[in-house]
Amino acid sequence: MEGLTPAEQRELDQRLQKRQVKEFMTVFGNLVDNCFNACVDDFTSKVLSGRETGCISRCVIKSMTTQARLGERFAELNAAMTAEMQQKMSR
Amino acid sequence: MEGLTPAEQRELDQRLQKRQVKEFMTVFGNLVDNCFNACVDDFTSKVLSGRETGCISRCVIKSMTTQARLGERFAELNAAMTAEMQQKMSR
Amino acid sequence: MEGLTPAEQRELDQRLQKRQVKEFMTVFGNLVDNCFNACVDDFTSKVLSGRETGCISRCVIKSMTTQARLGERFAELNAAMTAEMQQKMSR
Amino acid sequence: MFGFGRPQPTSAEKIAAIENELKVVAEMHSRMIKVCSAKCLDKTYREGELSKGEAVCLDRCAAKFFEAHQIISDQLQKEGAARGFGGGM
Amino acid sequence: MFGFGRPQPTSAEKIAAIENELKVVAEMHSRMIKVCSAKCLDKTYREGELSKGEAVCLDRCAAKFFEAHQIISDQLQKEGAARGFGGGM
Amino acid sequence: MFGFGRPQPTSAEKIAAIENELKVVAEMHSRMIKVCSAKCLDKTYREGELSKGEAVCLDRCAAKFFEAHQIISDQLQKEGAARGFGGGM
Repeated sequence: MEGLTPAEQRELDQRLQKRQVKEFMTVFGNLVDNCFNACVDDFTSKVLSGRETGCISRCVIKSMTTQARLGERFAELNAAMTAEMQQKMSR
Repeated sequence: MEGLTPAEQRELDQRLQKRQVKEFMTVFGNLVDNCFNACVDDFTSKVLSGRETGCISRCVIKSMTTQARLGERFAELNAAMTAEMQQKMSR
Repeated sequence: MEGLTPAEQRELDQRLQKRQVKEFMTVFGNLVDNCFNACVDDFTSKVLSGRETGCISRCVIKSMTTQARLGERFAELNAAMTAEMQQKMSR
Repeated sequence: MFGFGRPQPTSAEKIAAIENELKVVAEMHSRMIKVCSAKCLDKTYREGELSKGEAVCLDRCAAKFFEAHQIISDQLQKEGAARGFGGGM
Repeated sequence: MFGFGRPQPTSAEKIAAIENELKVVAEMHSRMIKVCSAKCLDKTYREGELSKGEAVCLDRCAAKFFEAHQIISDQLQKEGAARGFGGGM
Repeated sequence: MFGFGRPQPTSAEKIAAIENELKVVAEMHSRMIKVCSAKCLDKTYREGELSKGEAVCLDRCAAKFFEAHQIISDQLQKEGAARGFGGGM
């Protein structure tokens, strides 16, 4: 993982930024799909009802909290695994 | 967003064409999955039955009509939203 | 489709390798999702139970056998279709 | 849809920004097709033509999906600014 | 699978065309795995080996999926030419 | 996650390798969000906050998903070496 020149590092950073935008768009898209699917089932009107917008808003909050929580867990688990792998490799 | 040079415009057009091909392939793939899933459930034969091909054919027609209809709606909604955003920005 | 220069062939090979890595990652990701979804439903513990790891392991084996089998079928069907298309085109 | 507000964009950045914008739109479109087809279409496919009911349902679903997309986008921008959404990625 | 019929393709275009062709095939393969696994496999995973019934089901599902893929592809080319499919994107 | 073991990597290869590594991680993360949300969240959304039960379920699901990911990865490397997994693609 180490030993990148500054130019390589810059190239990598650019790609990672692109990846993050893409990643964010996927997460956002899944969130829209999920919350719409869970909250909207009435097609007698073409405007979201108060009940539907309320449900969507709560769904978004819950999804964000979920993502933040799973992000923390993931980081912890990943750090633990990486440490373990480096230990194995250095033997 | 405006103010592209001809060279930039050409580059953009090429990318958009690529995107369209990709988009088409996704839509096509989803269509195959959907229509196969909805229409084929009998695996006592390895050839599609008349009932199955009929169902698939109707499913394709309906999916295409659906896509055309949603494409129109989407374009209308998008145009309305863009106009609204430009109004907000020009204030 | 034939008639690539060696440089073109090399470029193509590189892209195909990239594609294969990507493809493998998708297949692997789907496998994890499927086997986890099918085998893990108890969240009273944060460690996989023996029953769960057993189920996951059998799921992985079955999925691999399935993929190998479908890979063979796919290759056969694809070869048959390509031969048929080439026959049509050469007419 | 997402304003980035860069100072002086290069050629590549301008093209990427437009491409991205269009990608967001295209993805939203294909998600709408997926979601609204699932919500509105009779899956038996006994008929090849859309029924009146299905057609109306699709129109309303499209409008609601668009609205939902916008309110979620707005909400994320507000909450994201406050909470730092996406920091875990 | 999709003939484009360009007059004199450049290097980049030739490579892109082949790549695309292979992508279509690879995607179809991975979709087949997904769809046929869902249709044919017993999801309890009490056994790690494919049963005879599952194996036969997979073979037939593969053949039917391939056939469906082809007839849909043909139908889209015909109807697409007539109706301008995909124009909304 | 997947060791390739090239002799002397070029710049592009080094960057691609790191990018790939991070892509695997990012994809795993987003899959975890999808799977564990489906397993643990009450889909009625009568509450916007996570309940205690949901939160604990998410934590355990994350740990189990991670563990599953690792044992599957290990198993595939072993069996893949023996059987030539992925050769059909």
